[in-house]
Amino acid sequence: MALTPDGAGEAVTPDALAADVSPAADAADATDATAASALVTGSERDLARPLVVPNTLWTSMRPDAYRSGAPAVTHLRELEGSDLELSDTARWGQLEVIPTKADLVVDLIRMNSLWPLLSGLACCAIEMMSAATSKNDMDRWGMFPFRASPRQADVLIVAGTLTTKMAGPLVRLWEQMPEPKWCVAMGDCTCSGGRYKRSYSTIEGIDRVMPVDVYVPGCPPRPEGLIYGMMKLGQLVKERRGQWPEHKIGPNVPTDV
Amino acid sequence: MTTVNRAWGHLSLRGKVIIPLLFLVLIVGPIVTILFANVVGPWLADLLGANPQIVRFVVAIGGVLLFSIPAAFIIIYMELKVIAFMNLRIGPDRVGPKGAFHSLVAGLKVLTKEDFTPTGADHIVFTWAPVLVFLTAVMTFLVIPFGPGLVGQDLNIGLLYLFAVGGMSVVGLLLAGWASFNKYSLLGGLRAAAQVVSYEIPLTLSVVGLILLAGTLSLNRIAEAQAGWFTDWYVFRQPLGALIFFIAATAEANRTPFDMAEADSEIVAGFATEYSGMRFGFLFFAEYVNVFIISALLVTLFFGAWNAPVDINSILALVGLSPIAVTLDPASLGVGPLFLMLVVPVVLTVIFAVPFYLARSTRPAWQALVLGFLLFILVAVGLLFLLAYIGWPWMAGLVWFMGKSFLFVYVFVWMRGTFPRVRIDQLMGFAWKWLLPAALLNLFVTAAAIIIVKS
Amino acid sequence: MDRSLRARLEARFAGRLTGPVRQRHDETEIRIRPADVIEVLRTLHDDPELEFVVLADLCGVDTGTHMQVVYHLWSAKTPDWLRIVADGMPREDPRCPSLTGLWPGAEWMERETYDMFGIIFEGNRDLRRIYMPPDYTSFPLRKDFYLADDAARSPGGGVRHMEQTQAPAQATPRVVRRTVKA
Amino acid sequence: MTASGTPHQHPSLDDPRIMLDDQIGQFEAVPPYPPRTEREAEFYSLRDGEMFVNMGPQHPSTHGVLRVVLKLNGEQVVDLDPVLGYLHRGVEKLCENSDYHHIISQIDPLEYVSSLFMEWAPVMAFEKLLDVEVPRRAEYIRVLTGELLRVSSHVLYQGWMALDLGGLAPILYSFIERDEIVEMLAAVTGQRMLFNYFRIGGVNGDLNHEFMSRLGDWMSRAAKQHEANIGLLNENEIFVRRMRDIGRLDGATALRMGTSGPNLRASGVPFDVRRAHPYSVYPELEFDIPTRGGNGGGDSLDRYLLRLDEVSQSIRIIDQCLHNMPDGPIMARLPRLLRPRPGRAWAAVEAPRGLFGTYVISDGTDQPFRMKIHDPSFVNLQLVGLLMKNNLLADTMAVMASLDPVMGGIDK
Repeated sequence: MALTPDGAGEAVTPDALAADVSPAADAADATDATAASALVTGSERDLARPLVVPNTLWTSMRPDAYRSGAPAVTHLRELEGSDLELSDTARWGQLEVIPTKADLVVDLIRMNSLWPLLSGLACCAIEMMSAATSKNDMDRWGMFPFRASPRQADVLIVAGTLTTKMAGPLVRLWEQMPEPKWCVAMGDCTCSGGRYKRSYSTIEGIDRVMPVDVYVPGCPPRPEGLIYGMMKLGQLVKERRGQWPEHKIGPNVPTDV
Repeated sequence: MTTVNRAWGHLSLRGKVIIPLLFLVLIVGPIVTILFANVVGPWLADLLGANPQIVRFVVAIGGVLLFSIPAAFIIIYMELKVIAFMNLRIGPDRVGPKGAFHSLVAGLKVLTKEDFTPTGADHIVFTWAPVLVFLTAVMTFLVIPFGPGLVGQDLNIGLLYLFAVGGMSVVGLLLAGWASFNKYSLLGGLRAAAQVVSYEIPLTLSVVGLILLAGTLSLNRIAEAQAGWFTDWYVFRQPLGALIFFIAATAEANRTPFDMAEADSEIVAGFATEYSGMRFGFLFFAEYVNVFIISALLVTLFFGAWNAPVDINSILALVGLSPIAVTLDPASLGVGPLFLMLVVPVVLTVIFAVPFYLARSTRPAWQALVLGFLLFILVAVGLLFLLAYIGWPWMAGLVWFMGKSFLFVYVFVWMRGTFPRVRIDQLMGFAWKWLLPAALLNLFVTAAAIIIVKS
Repeated sequence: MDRSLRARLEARFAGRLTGPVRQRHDETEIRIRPADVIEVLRTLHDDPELEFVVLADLCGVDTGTHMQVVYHLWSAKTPDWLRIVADGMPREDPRCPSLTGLWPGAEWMERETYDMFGIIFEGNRDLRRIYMPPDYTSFPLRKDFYLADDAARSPGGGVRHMEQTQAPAQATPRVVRRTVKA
Repeated sequence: MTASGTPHQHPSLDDPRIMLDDQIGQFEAVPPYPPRTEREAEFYSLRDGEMFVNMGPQHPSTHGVLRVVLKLNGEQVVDLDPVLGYLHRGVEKLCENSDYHHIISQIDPLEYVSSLFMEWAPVMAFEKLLDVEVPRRAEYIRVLTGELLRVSSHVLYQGWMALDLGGLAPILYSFIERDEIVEMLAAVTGQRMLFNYFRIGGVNGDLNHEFMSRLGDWMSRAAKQHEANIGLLNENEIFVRRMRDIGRLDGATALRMGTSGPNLRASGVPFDVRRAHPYSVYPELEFDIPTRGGNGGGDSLDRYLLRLDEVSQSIRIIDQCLHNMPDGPIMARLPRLLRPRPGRAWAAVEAPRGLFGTYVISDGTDQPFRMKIHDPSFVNLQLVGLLMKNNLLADTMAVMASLDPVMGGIDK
């Protein structure tokens, strides 16, 4: 059986491509381009640009809260007096009505009741449910009430392979969650594409379409692994004080987590 | 003095908070009380005596509002732990002793989340619907007699007021569902409306027989009518009515197995789907306040409100003793107790500390002192409680009322942990085909019995 | 291998077989023309001595030169799986009659085959994309659809084709280039 | 409403930077393009009193990322249109681009609840291609582990069933059982869920002591525990009333719809690949093929009860496997690089959800030329359109849960 296909001569030069490409073709583009073109405006659909695009998933009260480049000043003491403290409001919702010293209390409160969203994509969802059930009980940290509605959830545990068709709904889900919200990438597929990295319809890591706070690798990770990740998230909520300069879309791993 | 210093120094943060608080409660509190009773009280009484109704009303409202939130938190914690226990889980155990503050933390977290109105929602209605739901739930407390004299407003049409206010909550749910601009919310609101409206009827009819028996609509009198032994409770005269009331009240409060309005697996979160932040907190609290209210109503109407199941005085009369009558009137004691209040704690603390100190030679003095103080607290509180129980009838009533109410709250949580959810048509069919005829039958039999007995 | 089945099939479909009946292990394979699919499968289903009632599978194959639709059937009358290969459809415009009249359950399998190969099943009243987004324009399981790291196989040498569209709906093929990773 | 949370400045769906046009279209029930097929045109047209409700892709009771567009008339489901593909990972293409050993790990997460069966069918097909004789001990190990996984899958099904009907407790009891079984398998395979265990010509590792001890503990009380799990729901009046006479399906229709597995047997058709087309060592084992439903066809309750019957049958099989497990090698001798002769092979096994088949075409290279995966729940899910019509919204969950779909297998 002949393996060489017909239409071999139809390789088109990039210049011809730029003219040829239409939105439908963008949708058809397989691995990354959907994620990418899902994030660039229709006017600047340039498929050759790198995938690390600035954060367009939500607008903040203070846009410079998401500015990149400046090192994260995250400690409470440095935070007071610096104007970074103001920019907490960008991520932390109504925090500006609360005095600075109370932030610690608020963080402790938020750390101790992280309600995950009841949404599983694939295999890891089973282990996510297993982490919530009797044998290893995530409820001990006040994490059990899996809210069915994103409006009442704090943590989005992306459990399973993210496909190009599911990317839009997932980003929508993330936007529907009210601030403050956190995202946990559970499983290899969500961290890096995993065993489906090569496929034509998967996204190589969800950090190409949404910010991620904690990565839990494994295929799938054991429930203990997920619980450890959630505890790390609690530590993050307590310590990082809501300033996330590295939260631009793009593959990035928090160094201290 | 150094011992006290070291004791203070070794205390943990929690101890440093608790022990001064206990001092305040046990020493400063009584002093203030007595001063108030002797000096300030009469003057204030004269001042307010002119217009007692308004004062009573304001006080009652304040008390009710202050009471409803802790009650909701306690019930939420009960639900967390009881369901965890039924699921062979541990349940929340990180915040506070055995996770006692997890519900509080969750509530505060909900308050600090972004308050959010979806695009396309009706902003005003969306904002005020949860307030309406919560308010109707809290307003119901006003006529519930927690004990003899412990009732916000002793309306002589208390039951009518209850059903009227309780029926208003459905308006809030309907508004919440409609204003959310979401089809799931709309379905949830409509389900809630249909369900509550159709269960109002058996709910109301089930207590008409009781009203015939009691001859009054005032909850206070209904409670008084059930005094004495537990055989005087209305549940033994109106068993069918009690059963119907229990089922209909469960549906009224949207509890499992009748929680169609927020069925997770069907319509995502029902009328609360689009709610976040504080407004979701209102809906969340209202649900649990409702649970307490239906339990309290069950107790008030059918399970002998604040009355103890056994009548101690009758037993004593049987034995031949005179009934206990202790009147606790701090005003009559004069300044003596004031002096005692200052001296007794110190002396007793030292006395109680001695055995601890002698028991283990390795135990330092500060530990013995702390332990002794705690033991003294225990004894003192126990004594005071016993005195209050005997002396103040409303205290005894409150204890029994709360005990019975939370027993029923446990039953509701238990049902939630075990039952699946019924279907909407089964729900309606049950209300109209079974509960309503049964309630009518109950009413007919009761009326006939009354007539026969009268004649 | 069930020799009697072979005899029965050859007797029954003498004119319609485009090739010999092949048998290996527990499988019997016959090849027919796409036009005969409905008739042959209806006979296989209804004939009391064949009675292939279970449609185990329906899938498409792109041999690189032409398209095939392969059916797997099961019957209680024989220990073999029966494989029917509807052979020889042109890759430009592959068309095949739909089985939904005989097995309504074939509808989604045909939709999947259309989604992956672009084979058009005439008579299927819901022949939409089932997996890929509605305006996806290429057919991933065709042999001229290359995965990202299969540049070695792609005819263009260094040019990394991602996919190549030959949608029967649109006459002009479109080439979309894969994004260069950052 | 503070400045940070003002709803009107919130990024809205219409922002083209966020989503592609077709992805925006996925959220309104009516697609943004004109209907392409007559079925689509018929479905996406409303009569008065009807409305569309978009269930999924994220919904508590769609078992993953299934999206169902419901056409409701009040609470009644007039019509519905399942939309798949939110978990389409292109497994077949990946299998055609990876060598025969690698395929086992590629195909593993298809039906993540019962992944050993996803390995079993392709492995059998490759063995047919290569004419490999599998050692009997390996076959017995395959049957043993497979039936264990069938038990865990059915037990999970029981919990999900109750969860979709609003019962909280059973799912947690199911997960206790399931955790024990997967930990047991993890002792021998090294993974909790996606055991990459079966190999072409045998299995990866021999049964070890930890597995046998855990299995002994489990077997000692498996039957009793199963009785307890049955008692959880079968006496529950609400549960039974909600399941009975919902989604009735008769055997002839089920066959025409291509249904297989428990859903077919619950309609009275005793078609089980383990008996209908025996493979592995199933001919040597004795077990029954439970069927329910009879002439009237089976409803959701039958589908539920049938799986409980199958659990007890699986426990029987495990017991026999333990008793006549032969000694010997667990792998056939094979070269590292497999280049089977050009040919075609089809192999099917009875997965917990039905007939799971694999069709492989070899062109003589180390990678299959074509590999088709036939997943049972993909075919079974077609029944929702048939069974849910003119039911209530709440019955939708009962029917969908009783069909036991797993999106990983449906979307490949």
